[in-house]
Amino acid sequence: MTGTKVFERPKALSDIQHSYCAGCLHGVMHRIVAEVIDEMGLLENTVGVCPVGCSVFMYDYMSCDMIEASHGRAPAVATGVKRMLPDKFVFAYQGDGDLAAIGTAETVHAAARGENISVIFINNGTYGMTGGQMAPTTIVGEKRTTCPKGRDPKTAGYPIKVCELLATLDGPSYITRVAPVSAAGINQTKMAVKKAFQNQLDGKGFSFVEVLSNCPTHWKMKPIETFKWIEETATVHFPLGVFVDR
Amino acid sequence: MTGTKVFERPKALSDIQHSYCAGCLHGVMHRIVAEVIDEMGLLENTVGVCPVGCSVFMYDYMSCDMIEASHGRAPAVATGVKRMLPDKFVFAYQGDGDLAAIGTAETVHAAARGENISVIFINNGTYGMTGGQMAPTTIVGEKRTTCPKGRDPKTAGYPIKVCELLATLDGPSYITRVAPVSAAGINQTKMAVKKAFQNQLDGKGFSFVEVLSNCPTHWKMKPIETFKWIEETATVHFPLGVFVDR
Amino acid sequence: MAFIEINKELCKGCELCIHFCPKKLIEMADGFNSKGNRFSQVKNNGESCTGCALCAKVCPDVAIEVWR
Amino acid sequence: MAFIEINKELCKGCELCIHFCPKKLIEMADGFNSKGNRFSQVKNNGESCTGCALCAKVCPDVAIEVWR
Amino acid sequence: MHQEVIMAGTGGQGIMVIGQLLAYGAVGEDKNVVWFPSYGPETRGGTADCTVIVSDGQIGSPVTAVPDTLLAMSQIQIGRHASKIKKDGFIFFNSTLVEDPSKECPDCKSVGVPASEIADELGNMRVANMVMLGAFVEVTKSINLDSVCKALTKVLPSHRQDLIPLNEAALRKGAEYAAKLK
Amino acid sequence: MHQEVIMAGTGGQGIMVIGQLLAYGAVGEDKNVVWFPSYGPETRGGTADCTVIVSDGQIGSPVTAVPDTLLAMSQIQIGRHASKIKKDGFIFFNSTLVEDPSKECPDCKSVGVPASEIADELGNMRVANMVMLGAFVEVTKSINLDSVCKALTKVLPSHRQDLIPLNEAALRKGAEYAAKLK
Amino acid sequence: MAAKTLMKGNEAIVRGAIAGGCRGFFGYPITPQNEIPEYMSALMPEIGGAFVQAESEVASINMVYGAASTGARVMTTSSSPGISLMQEGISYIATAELPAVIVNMQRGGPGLGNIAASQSDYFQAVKGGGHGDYKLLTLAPWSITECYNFAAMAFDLADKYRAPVMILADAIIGQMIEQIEVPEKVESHPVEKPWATNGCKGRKHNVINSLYIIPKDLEEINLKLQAKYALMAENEVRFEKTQTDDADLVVVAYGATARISKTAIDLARKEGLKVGLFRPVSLFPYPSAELLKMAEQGKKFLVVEMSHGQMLEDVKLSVNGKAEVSFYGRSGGMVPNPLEVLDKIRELLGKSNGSCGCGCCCGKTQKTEVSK
Amino acid sequence: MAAKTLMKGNEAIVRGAIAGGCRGFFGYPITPQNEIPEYMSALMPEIGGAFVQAESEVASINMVYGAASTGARVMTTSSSPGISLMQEGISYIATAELPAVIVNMQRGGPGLGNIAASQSDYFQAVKGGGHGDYKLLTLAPWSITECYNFAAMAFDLADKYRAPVMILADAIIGQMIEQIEVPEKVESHPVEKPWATNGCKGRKHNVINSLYIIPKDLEEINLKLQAKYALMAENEVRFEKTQTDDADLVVVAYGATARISKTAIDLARKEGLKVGLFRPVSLFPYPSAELLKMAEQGKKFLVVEMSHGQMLEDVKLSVNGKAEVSFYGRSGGMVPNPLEVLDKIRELLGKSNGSCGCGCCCGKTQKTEVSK
Ligand SMILES: Cc1ncc(C[n+]2csc(CCOP(=O)(O)OP(=O)(O)O)c2C)c(N)n1
Ligand SMILES: Cc1ncc(C[n+]2csc(CCOP(=O)(O)OP(=O)(O)O)c2C)c(N)n1
Ligand code: SF4
Ligand code: SF4
Ligand code: SF4
Ligand code: SF4
Repeated sequence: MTGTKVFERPKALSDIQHSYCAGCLHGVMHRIVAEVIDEMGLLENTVGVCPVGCSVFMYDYMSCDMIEASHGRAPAVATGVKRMLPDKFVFAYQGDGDLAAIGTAETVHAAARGENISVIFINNGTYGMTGGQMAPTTIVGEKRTTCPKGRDPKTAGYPIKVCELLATLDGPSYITRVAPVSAAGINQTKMAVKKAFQNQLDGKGFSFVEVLSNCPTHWKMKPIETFKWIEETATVHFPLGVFVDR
Repeated sequence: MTGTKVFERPKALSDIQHSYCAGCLHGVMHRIVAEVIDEMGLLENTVGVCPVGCSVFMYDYMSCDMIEASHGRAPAVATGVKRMLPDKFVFAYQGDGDLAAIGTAETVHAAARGENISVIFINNGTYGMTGGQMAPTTIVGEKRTTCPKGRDPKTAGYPIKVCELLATLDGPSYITRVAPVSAAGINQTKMAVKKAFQNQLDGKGFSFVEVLSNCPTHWKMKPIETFKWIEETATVHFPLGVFVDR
Repeated sequence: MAFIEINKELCKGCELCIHFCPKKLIEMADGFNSKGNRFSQVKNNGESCTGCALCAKVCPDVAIEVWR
Repeated sequence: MAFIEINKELCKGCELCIHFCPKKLIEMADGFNSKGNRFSQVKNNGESCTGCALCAKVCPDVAIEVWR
Repeated sequence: MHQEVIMAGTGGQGIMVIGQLLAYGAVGEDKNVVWFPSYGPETRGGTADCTVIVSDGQIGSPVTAVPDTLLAMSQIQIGRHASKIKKDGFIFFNSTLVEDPSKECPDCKSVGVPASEIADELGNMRVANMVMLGAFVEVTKSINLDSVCKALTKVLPSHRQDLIPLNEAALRKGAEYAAKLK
Repeated sequence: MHQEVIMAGTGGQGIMVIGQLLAYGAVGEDKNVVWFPSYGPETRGGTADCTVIVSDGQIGSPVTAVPDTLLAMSQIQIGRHASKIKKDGFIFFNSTLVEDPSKECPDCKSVGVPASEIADELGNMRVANMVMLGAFVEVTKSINLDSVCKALTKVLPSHRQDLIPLNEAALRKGAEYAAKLK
Repeated sequence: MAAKTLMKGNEAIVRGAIAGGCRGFFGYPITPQNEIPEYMSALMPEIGGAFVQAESEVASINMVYGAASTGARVMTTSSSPGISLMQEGISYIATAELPAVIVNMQRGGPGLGNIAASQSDYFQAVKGGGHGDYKLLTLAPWSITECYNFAAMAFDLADKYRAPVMILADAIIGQMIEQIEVPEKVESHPVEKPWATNGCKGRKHNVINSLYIIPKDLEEINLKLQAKYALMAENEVRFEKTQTDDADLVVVAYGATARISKTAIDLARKEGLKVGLFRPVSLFPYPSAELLKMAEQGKKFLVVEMSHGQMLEDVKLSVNGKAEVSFYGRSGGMVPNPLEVLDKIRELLGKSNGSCGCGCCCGKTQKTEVSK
Repeated sequence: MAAKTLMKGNEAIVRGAIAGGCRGFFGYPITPQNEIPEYMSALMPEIGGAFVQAESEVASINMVYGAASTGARVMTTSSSPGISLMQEGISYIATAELPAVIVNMQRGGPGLGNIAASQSDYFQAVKGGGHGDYKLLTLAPWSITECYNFAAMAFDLADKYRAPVMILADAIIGQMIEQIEVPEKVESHPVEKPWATNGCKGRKHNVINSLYIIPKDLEEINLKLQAKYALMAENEVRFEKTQTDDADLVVVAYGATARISKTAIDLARKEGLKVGLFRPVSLFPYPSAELLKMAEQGKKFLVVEMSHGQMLEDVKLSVNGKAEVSFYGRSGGMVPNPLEVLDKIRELLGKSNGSCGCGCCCGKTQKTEVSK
């Protein structure tokens, strides 16, 4: 067998295989982030910040320098890094419990400050790591272990649309929501990540990519079913698109 | 001298004179809140939550039941109260450091939950109590003790427009921004407070009144000058209006 | 006839009522109250006060009562 | 001629590649890998693979390499 | 009677469930029991162990220093636990996935059960755990198999209760297989 | 020489500033000095005190138990501090705002200075504090008035430096007034 | 009397709390206590109580502050890092004298650590992890039955003293399943709460507050708190002694390590070693007097903890130099097994000769300290 | 050598920190330490450093975590309630072994309390207010000169041990103005930081982390931390003794209360009372050996604190029953004055007769405790 290799493991991914459940999009997103780092030649200039959530071990899976932040505080940690190393490339990678619940203040303020960092936001509508509880992004009616009869807006309120929320601020340079659940979606996602990273290199300030992701385990669906659900249901509540680009 | 008294101290204000600086609108806002409580007959049914900020002593100035919350957490405290006493009237009164800095997460989430409480938000663009530091609402270029050369967006970012931010959520029933710095503005402010309170009685969920306020002391302006500044400058950055009403 | 009463002890001398009175019936008094604050007073015996209560509504210290 | 290689040991058997392959060239293998996971394999010797790499791009475990 | 058991495998294999079945089964026989789990990483795919202590007397430590029995469903768990097992104790292992651990603990008795294969024959890989538990009960006689079967209604979540017949079948298959070994 | 002074008034009266002026003035004369403030409520309008200790020797406690002198600019501060003052110590009070405290501390010397009035005459109520400090320095001779005047450049914020002549005038007026009392 | 049933520690906390009158739960998920919010989310609506999944632990504790202000019986639960985030709120609750129940299912620390059992938050619980001179009445269950009973009782104690009560357990206790005889009815003593902020109908307005801008006032509040803690020390000391009467060596341990030590002691007794168990049940107030008494009888002590020696300090303070105190600890989620404790017991009794029984500084994974 | 100038404690912290190489400040306003962020906001841009007014103390400490990860010398400052909010972050920093400096200008507590001076966060600082078995190297300045010097030195110590260092002061120290001779140059010992996450050029990737999911690994981290703390105990104990040689009674106090006690001791000496001052400068590691030595010489101790007896416990643990330890404390922002301390000294020496000098439980505003 000969030919040129057109797809291989990016260098920015380490050799350690991740422990995500089968079909979990965290794996795809790690690969995309790593590929973009490779393609932009950033590996040796990067400091990544990972969250508390299923992707807590991202520090093992990436081969760039990594910091494990406390739950929800990745934007603050990334701020600390970027302020001391303005010439390095700094990204944060966070789940929706991490970013949109406990980390709400840190996210809003990093965005408001126009902090020159790139944030990848994995919205899978649940707390994967702790066993499938309700997240701030859980759609009304969806069942989770802490809303066993389905999220009831009367007592548990409504999901937060983080892109729309941050788009009201003057700090962000780029805000987009993507869904890597189709061939086109995967390509768009990579383009979005690339643009978010490039913006930082261009000194444009805060950029933010929300990824409609999945959790086959706690959604109790087959991976391919989660893709369908995202395309048909999640995107209705969380419309895809570019919210800020300046 | 005879005639009918057409304006007097509302009953919901206690006899204790507040210690705000001369010309500070906290006084006017306390009076308006108290008047509305009186007019709606809520005095004996009310639990108010006051912030940490210049209005920390509001518990002394009101004659309804009051709780002094920790800095920024008034919406969480009010949530706790309302959940245990759904039939009582619960309001929170907060400054901009309290609500829009340290309390960002609590504010966003109380709003997202559609928590059936009323929040009065005093935006005076500074931390009055601690001596005039920059607030998350300080306009670019304004001088404060922690941005002595004027707020520089390159390092300190941009002010947060809280009404616009919360308006992206599905939980709030009423969001408005007012400026009690003219005869009409004072009347509108009172109408807004009344509507926010009525919404709660009607079970409509989270309502929010942002008040463009002043701090003559730390703005280093005469009270009447602060009124002019609010009318001419603050309202340009923080436009008045109704953002949500449903 | 409408009139107002300014409680000298509550007044902190911010002068907002002076600016808000459409009839310009309020002025600063000389001297200090017991708390060491300047305070405002009605001029001309309140001649021509309409009882519009604007002064009272803008007074942060609820120092003004209005009769009509 | 294009072809793919699926690393059986990295595969967790999520079946996403199977669904994404426009030529339907991938299937589940029988048995388990050393980690106890089911895994996928190329069928028909990969006949008609265009090297579009969709399988590789959707694979969360980066188990697929593509040659063209 | 005092039995200290470690059940150990990988997240998703149903280790906790068979531990709890043993516990509930023992309670059905009026024995005292303690069950407690220990997980690897919070994410899936890590190790999953539980300790079950069944006793006629009061149970002190929920932690066992010298377990009577190990039930292992993944290779890595042999390395972690086999050497601790009591002399003449048992090591049950899913021989589909795990190599014979006799070397690791020469003075205890290794019992291999091709649980994944048996489960596959039953049409559902996920009941390999039940096959193992069936074999364990048959050999150790800690409690009766019927007590375990009765406990199924208590341990399986309500949306899985339709799987009781399958689980019971797997338990019995495991027991049968082990009986034949003797 | 060892002088422990409490200066006390209401927020906004400039109590901290005159305390610091005394401190900086004393340093200009190579004395040791400690200044420390205590505020009432964080909001305005509460009490504002500061302690200044001036000494030829090392200063231990920054806290004074028996102050030599009280300088009071509001009535409430008399009640809070007068009784602590050392026998034969001084109480300076702004007689425009504060009643003669002789009753509260019969064994010390009360010195009334109509500081607000004098300041008003000078055209700016806000320098009443300087008038008081001028009187204090004149009577206690803790340090020279000139040292205080020199310290103005250090203590006043840069945007207030144009007010130095006014402040100096107020200091001297206060001293003059006190000199006449003797 | 209900029959014996199996229950997990976390579930027992929930059921005990509800039996004790808990009607409001505010919490944020964290392993190893997730079953608590999960059960609460299912059960609270059924009994007309409130369940809120807060946006963070900071929000949780402040919701508790608000909810407790109304006079309702309310609680929050978390595990180590989450409890650290509550420290400001806990200090406020203590100062405002609000009754509330807080559960810490301790996990391996410090930092993000891991989800295995530990007892390394002892200092935080009993010395005050938050600012200021406050204390938490702290109970340490060692069984599922105690999880249930203490959860119920905690609300009575909180109300009685108008003070926050902490249940300090760990991943073993929270995750363990064992038999419990659920009482048909729990003794519960609701009290009048004239201080509650629930609308000032027919009375002066109530204020819940922790700000006392005048130092004298705040010192008075502190003295009031100290008096309350002294009262707790008088009335609420709880402990259990097993086979201590004839013991030469007394093992001091609480919670899961007490159970482990119990087995070790049983083994040691079989070897003829005279060992007993002293189990502090209330960690604050600490059963100091009882320890001192035993110290004065000439007994030696071995403190066993899943920490690097935290309760150890309270034991030393209790015996005040009157007895030899040794220590055996594991940390970071490592749980000592009964044989390790037995070894330590053997070592201390075997070599004991009246003076310091040294030679105990062994191995990497244990820390030993002897003080006379 | 520069001339003497007057400086406020808060300013001295800022200038000392900058002299010590601080190049990043992350903080949130709170009285009585607002001058620190204010000065920092003006000075940091001038020296090419970073100043960020964070959105909260939680954000501040996590910015410090990130900034320290890069190897830069960085700090945050706050006061009691704000420090409580940092407890999770501090535990992370300690576990990840990051050098960082944290200043607590203690105020009256608990709760919102007030803005006057207190020393009621001692336990929080030295026992670990956050979860897990970590410690903070803690320095307590008592003068403006020490504010400057300790702020500078803290960065060296933090780097040396790869550990967070706390400066524990109070509202008096922070707000006080006195003379200081600002050194022209401060000794500063920057170290290589091969562990820093600053881009993996030419090396394997670095990771800053506090998660060790395998208990054995986390226990090893804990043992490493414990070894580090033991090393600190060997090398970094700091204290000051004044007139203790002939003293019958030694007053033990730190920070502002040590100064107050110093004056009281001077007065007592004038009355012929043999009193000395022992001032712990490092609160962790605590100067226990020195206290024990004095205890063995038969001296008695009086602990003076602005708290209800926190450092008191460390003194008792140090002397381990070998000496009488009395206590005088004020709280809630009340500051003892030298005469109160003098009275206490007189009482203890006057009535001292070898046994417990009781009769000391006096008055409402003071708490006295004697233990033998
Ligand atoms: C302070 C704190 N609170 C709670 C937790 C427990 N916890 C770990 S991960 C997590 C949520 C994870 O959810 P998400 O961010 O949505 O990520 P996912 O696991 O779904 O990828 C929580 C609550 C913690 N580790 N620290
Ligand atoms: C946890 C905590 N952090 C900081 C503070 C100090 N603090 C008191 S009030 C305040 C800000 C007040 O500003 P704002 O909310 O705008 O109200 P204002 O005083 O302007 O009315 C701060 C930071 C505190 N008390 N508690
Ligand atoms: S639990 Fe959900 S989010 Fe976490 S690894 Fe599994 S599928 Fe992914
Ligand atoms: S400091 Fe500002 S906000 Fe505070 S009372 Fe004075 S004017 Fe009002
Ligand atoms: S508005 Fe009120 S406080 Fe201001 S001057 Fe008039 S009466 Fe006085
Ligand atoms: S997508 Fe990857 S992990 Fe999933 S079945 Fe295909 S090769 Fe295996």
